[in-house]
Parts: sequence; C-alpha cells; structure tokens
Amino acid sequence: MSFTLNRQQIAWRVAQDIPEGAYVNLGSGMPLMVSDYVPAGREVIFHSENGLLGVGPRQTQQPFDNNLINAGNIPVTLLPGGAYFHHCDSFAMVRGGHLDISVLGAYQVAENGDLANWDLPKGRKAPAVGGAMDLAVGAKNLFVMMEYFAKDGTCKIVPQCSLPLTGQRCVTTIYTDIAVLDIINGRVVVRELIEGITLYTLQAETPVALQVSPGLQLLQAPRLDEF
Amino acid sequence: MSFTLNRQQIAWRVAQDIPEGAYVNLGSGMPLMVSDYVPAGREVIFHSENGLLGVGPRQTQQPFDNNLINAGNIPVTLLPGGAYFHHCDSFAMVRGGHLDISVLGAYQVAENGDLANWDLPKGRKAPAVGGAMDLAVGAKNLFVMMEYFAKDGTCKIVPQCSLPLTGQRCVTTIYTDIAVLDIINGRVVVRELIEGITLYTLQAETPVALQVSPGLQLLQAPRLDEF
Amino acid sequence: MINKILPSAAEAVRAIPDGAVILLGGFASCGFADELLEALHVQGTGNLTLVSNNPAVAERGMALLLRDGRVSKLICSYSRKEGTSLIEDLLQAGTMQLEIIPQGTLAERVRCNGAGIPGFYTRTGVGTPLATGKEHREFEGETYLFEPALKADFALVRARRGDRWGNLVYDKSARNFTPVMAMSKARTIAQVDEIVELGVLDPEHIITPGIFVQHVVATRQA
Amino acid sequence: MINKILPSAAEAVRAIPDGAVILLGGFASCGFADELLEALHVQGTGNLTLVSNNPAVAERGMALLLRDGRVSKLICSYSRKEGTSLIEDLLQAGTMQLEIIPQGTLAERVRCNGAGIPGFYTRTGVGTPLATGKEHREFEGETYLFEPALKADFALVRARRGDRWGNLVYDKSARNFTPVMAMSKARTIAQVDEIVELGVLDPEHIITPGIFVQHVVATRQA
Repeated sequence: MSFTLNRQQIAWRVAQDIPEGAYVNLGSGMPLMVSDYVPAGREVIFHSENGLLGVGPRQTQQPFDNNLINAGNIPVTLLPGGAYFHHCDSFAMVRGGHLDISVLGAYQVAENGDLANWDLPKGRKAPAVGGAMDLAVGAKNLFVMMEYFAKDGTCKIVPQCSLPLTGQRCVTTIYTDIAVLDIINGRVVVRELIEGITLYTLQAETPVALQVSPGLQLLQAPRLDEF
Repeated sequence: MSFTLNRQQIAWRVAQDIPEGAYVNLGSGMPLMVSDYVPAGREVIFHSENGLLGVGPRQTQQPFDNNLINAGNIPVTLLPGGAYFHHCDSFAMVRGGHLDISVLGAYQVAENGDLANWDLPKGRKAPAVGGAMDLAVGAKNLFVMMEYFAKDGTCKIVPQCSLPLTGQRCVTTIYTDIAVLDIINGRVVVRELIEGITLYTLQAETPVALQVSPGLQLLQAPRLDEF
Repeated sequence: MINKILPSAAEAVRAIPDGAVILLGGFASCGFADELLEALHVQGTGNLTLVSNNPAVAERGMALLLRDGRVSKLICSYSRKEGTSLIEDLLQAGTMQLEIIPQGTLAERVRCNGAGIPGFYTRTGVGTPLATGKEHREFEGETYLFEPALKADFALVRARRGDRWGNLVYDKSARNFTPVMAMSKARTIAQVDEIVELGVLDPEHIITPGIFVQHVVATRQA
Repeated sequence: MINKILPSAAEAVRAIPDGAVILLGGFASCGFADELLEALHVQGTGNLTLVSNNPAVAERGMALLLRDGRVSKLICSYSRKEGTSLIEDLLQAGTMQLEIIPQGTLAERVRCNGAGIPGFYTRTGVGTPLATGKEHREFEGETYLFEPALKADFALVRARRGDRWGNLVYDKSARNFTPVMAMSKARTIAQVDEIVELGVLDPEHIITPGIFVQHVVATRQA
C-alpha cells in the first residue's frame, strides 16, 4: 500500500462534497471533524440530534457552558440563525427526510448499501445505538466515513454485513483513506482512488465487484496533521 | 312545564361544577358563556384548540387584535400564565387526555353517552366538524349543555342517536334547562331537577329509563338576564 | 451565503403548477398567507387541492381562489364560510370535492408526513360517519382508526418575522396550524410581516426552524 | 389559587412508589433532574424502570440509583456510561434489564402516549436486531415497524424557569428530551433553577405549557 489519507484528510474530503445551504448531521467520533474543513465562505447548517440547528465551533472559553453541547457531549457554540428544539422535533427533521446529509462512521458497508455501525453486547460493552438508526434511514444522503480496511486487514466493504445492521440500503457514498465510492442501484462505484493504488489492486482487496465511474478521479487532500 | 333555566343560567350551573385548577375547553356557542360564571377567586384554565391556554375575557378595546382569537373566532385576551402553541400540541392536549373537562353543545345524547352535535350536509349547509370529535373523546369529562327538548318538542336524550355521531360513549354529564343528569355505566342518572317538575313527569317525557341519584337535589340558579 | 429571501410573492409562487396540493397555515380569520394566495390567483393557477382548517373568513387570498373555481378539492375540518353560500354552491355545482377531517386529525396527519410517519391511529371519529372505509384496530380494548399521513407539494404560510435562513416566529394565536404545515415534507413558502437579520431571532424562541422553510417573502400588512 | 409549587424535592417525590416507571428528561450530561432523583434515592425507592436517553454521565442523581441497585429496568438508546463498567456489571449480574430503543423512536413513543396515539410506524430499525418480534407493515413499498406508545407513571424533569401554573422554559440544549417527557400522560414533576411570578414567562416563549406539569420545585444549582 502507498500513501493513504489520515482521518483529518478524510474529513476534509467529505467536507468538499457538502454544498452550500445543506442541512447536515455529523455522527459522533470522526464525522464531527467534517465541520472543521468546510471551505471558507460556504454556509452549511449543522444539525445535532439533541436539538440544535446551526451548530458552530467548539467552545474554547473555560468554564464551558455544559447546557450547550452537541450529540457527542462536546461543548459547542451556536451560530447566529441557529435554533433550539426538542427531541421529537429533532427526529422529525431526521426521520422526515429534511436533512440533506447524514455523516456516520461504519464497521461495515454492504454492496447494497446496508450499514453496520453499532454493536450489540459482545464481551463487556453495553449496547449503544443512539440516533444512528434514525440518521441512517432518514437523511436524503448518507455519507459514511471509515478506513477501507479494518484493523485485522479485512475490507470493510462486504457482500453482506456480518455485524448487526444499523440500516438497510441506506449508504449513498463511502469516504475512505484510499477511495471514494458511491453506491448506485446496489452496486459499488469507485469515484476517486488514491495515487499509487491501481483499480486492479483495489478490486483484488475488495470482496465485492467494483464498478468504475466514467469520471474517475484521483483522491487528493491537502496535508493535514493528525492530532 | 314550569320555570326553566335560560342559557345564561345553564352556563352558570356548569361553571359551578368546574373545580379550581381544572383545564377546560369550551366549545363554540353556548359553552363559551361558561367562563363568565366561574365563581370569583376560583382559578380555572381555559384551553382553546387554536393554540391557547389561559384564555381570558373577550377583548373590549377597539380595534381588536385579530391575531388573538379563540376557536370561535372571537377576539379574546390571554391571562398572565397563559401560553401559545401550535395545533399539533393543542390536540395532543385534547386527544392525550390532558384536559379535565370539555364542554360541548349537543343535538342528541344517547343513553350510553353517544353524542351527536355536528351535521353532515342536509339541505344547504356545508359540513363542519371542527375539533368536536377530538374534544368529545379526548377530555377526561365531557359536559354537554343543551335544552332538554328540541324545538319540535322531542326529548334530546334518546335511546340511540338518529343524527350523525360526534363520539361514542363519551358524555359524562348533561346540563339542561330542567335537569342535570350524569351518565354512569350507560345509565342516565338524574342528579338535579328543577322545581315544579316531578320525576314522574320527567320520565314520562324522556324516551330512556332514568335512574335517580340518591343525592337528588333541586336544580337552581340565580337570576341571570338573557342577552 | 444562504439566502431564502425572494423579492416578491409573485416570484415565490411561480413554481406552483396547476394541480398542486397546497397546505395552508391559518385558522378562522387569522394567520393566512393572503398575499401569497393572491399572487397565485393573479398567476392563474388552478385545479388546486387546498388543505386548510377552514375557508378563509375574509374576502382575500383563499376566498378569491375558491370564488373563481381554482380549487378542485378542499380538505378541511370546517367548511362553512359565514355570510356566503360560496362553499355550498361549489359543492352543489359539483366543481369542488370536499374532504372533512377532524381538526386534530388534520393537524396530526400533516405532522406525520413531516415526521416520516406513514399514518397514525386515533380514537377520534370512531363510530361516526367520518370512520367509513377507514381501517379499524383495537388497542387494549379501545377501537382506533388509522389515519394516513397527508402529503402535499407546497405549504403557504404566514409568520410575524423571518430571516434569511427561514427561521420563523408568529404572533399569538396566528401561530395555530402554521408550524405544522411548515414542517411537512412539502416546499414551504413563508410570507412574513418583517424580515430580520440573522441572529435577531432568539434561538430559544424560534418556533419554526429554517430547515422546514424553503422561501421567505416580506409582505407588509395592509 | 392554583399553586403547583412544592417546597422541597423530598416532598415532590414522596408519592413515587417502588416499581414506578419514570421518564427522565436529559441527554448526555445535561438537563437531568439530579435533585429530584437524589431525593428519590434518599427516600429509598427501588425496583424502578427508568426511561432515559442515556445513563447520566455525572455521578449524581440517576447514577446513584443505578449504583445502588434501585433500577430494575433501564429503557434507553445509549446504555454506555463512560469511565465505568457500572451498566455492564448490572447486566452481567442479571439485576437490571435493558431495553434499547433508537433515539428518535424513544422520543416518538413517549410523545405518542402524551398525544393519545397508541403507537406509530417507522422505517427506523427495519432489518436490524431491534426489529425482532415487532410488527412489520408495508406502506407504498417501504417496510415499517410498529412501535407502541411508551407509558409511564411519572416524569422527572429539569427546567431553567417555571411558574406556579407549571409553565416551563429551558436553557439551550438542556431542552432535549424534556418537553417530550413532560407531555407524557404521566405525573410530571419539574425541578427548576428559578421560580418566577405568573406572567413573567412570555406566552410566545413558553416551551412546556403548564397543563403538562403537575408539580414544580425550585432547586438552585450547586
């Protein structure tokens, strides 16, 4: 393998695909980094499922106002034009298809767009689904951010998810450290691929048949330090 | 027939049965008069289904503020402590059983508590149900205000409604110009009767079997001029 | 920069075609988007399905569309228009269909559509003529009716103030159905008495967050 | 005179018996009714079913009830409590049941109960382990699950300000689940940071109208 995108760079790459005026929910963990990389001057409205629209940057001034947090329990700010609302209204926005984009992490994505990104009790951890199942099926577009390969080296794009599903046929685009792939009519289509990996190698490492976008591009990102 | 209560007096009688702290919706027409007769010092919170709690007296200062109306399209005031909300929240209050009392007019009440108080097209009038069906089934207690006899002299308490129903088995108490009657387990029970009418006469004029409350009282009201 | 503000009511309603299903905010005599409805009238749009609690009381907006035969179906809880036989005439002539829905059911059916819910069960209407043909189901010994989500193409609403993100606040009981209609999965166009700068509306007090609103037009009250 | 204000948290929770099902406002680390939950803890009430988006993050209120084995069932969307294996220990010991519900479904199931709706259909969860045993139904070619209304005996919530009629307003994202839990057909007890005179809360800005609230207690923040 050659040079791959780090997490910041994947977040940067996702951010480039978010158009002005989009209503976007960012899942906990890696997806939250996306808001840092929206191009300057492009207005995007971030939704947090705990009742915020217009989420701004993290709070920087101590003491933090703990009554103003995002869904990941991080103290944030609210931009001018933002609004507070309760959980039913928040999930009416989600379930009702009012969000343009939901960005989630993933353990596995199946060829047909099935998503597995939460876990049932295995070993010691208590289960935690949060809002992921609503976000998976509700948003008009579901962007997944993940490493292409799991820590054990297996590909996270699979013929069928072996892990418990979060949602069925819901993923629209997968942003990874080596490729960007769209799921179109149940087929995985490579849209961008990083320099130094051939389509042949990518397919060899991927257990589902890949299609190639006619407009295939190089996956690139500026240098961004991991922190 | 002897002396009977006028509409103001029926409204007065209903008001006496509304306890302090009750949440009460008053239907259009005669029921709206009830709020005028709540005893001084007794706090009752009136709900209007167009999104008000804490409805106060009618507006008296011209020009009226037409953005502050009750469900009968009458310009009203809002008491300190009142609140505005939208129609879904308003009917969550109604349908969800949060109202203590709903007061409605009626064409017919059946022995089992069925209510008929709206009309389907007959002759020239377009149909109008408004919020009556929600109010009939949602409130904890449904008080009906009506004359005991229709204009054609027939009793409005009937074995079965012949007019289109508003709700099934929903009426709890009937306030009329000659008697107050509770519907208990599908039986009509006379609780108060006006002076000069015997139970024998009342039963003779009523096409359903009446029961008599062990605490039967005289139906009385202060003199109130009709206007 | 996000800017949902359009310069005129005429422009705001331009995309509304003949045959559209349109939700209207408003109740009794207040809260109707008269200027938007009048622009639609001027534009000549017809064959409309209007979803409104009641026909507008005033001889404005919605009343003009009804009067001139532009409404092929009216969905409402209360179809009477005081002081005129307009509705009765249209029904008698057979040029307008009418669907009567209990008021709370109307509100909840619209919310369902906005909240991604295909319909809901309610005790309201059981045993009445409005239950005819509807699915009945028992829950814990009580009978309920299934009422499907009410879909629409557009929502035309009126608010007191709005901003370029589409956030809206209302004036007293003119709020009524409007936040519900606005949250539908329809294209929502709001006429506002006043447009304010972003950030002027307190985030604690915004009633309709801008995500539910696609266009905003300022129309001063007459 | 209507007066829903009680003098102390202890008095407010007195009527809550062992075995009660209790809805909690709050999300992540904010908006929990810590003082009410601590009064319940002091009172010794147990065998509780708590409905809460997540276990409280702080070692307060809800955490004390969990720690001391007072909770026989936890209904939530997210059962992890960072920095401790408390939940895992309770589950492993078999002393606490757990029901996981997707966050939006949890909110809507509670709203259903408050709105007189026996349940709702949602696409959320279809094809997942959380769909097991639930009624499936197709609407327009899409599969939905039926999720029943979630009933409870009490709701313990926290608000920024309240008045003697029970009207409540919140502080920023501490609003979260609270208005939904409060509107349930349960006995709602609200702890507020501040009690204000009737009429101080602007009727346009009240988030939870007092009809949904039975008791109010002032508890200054530590």
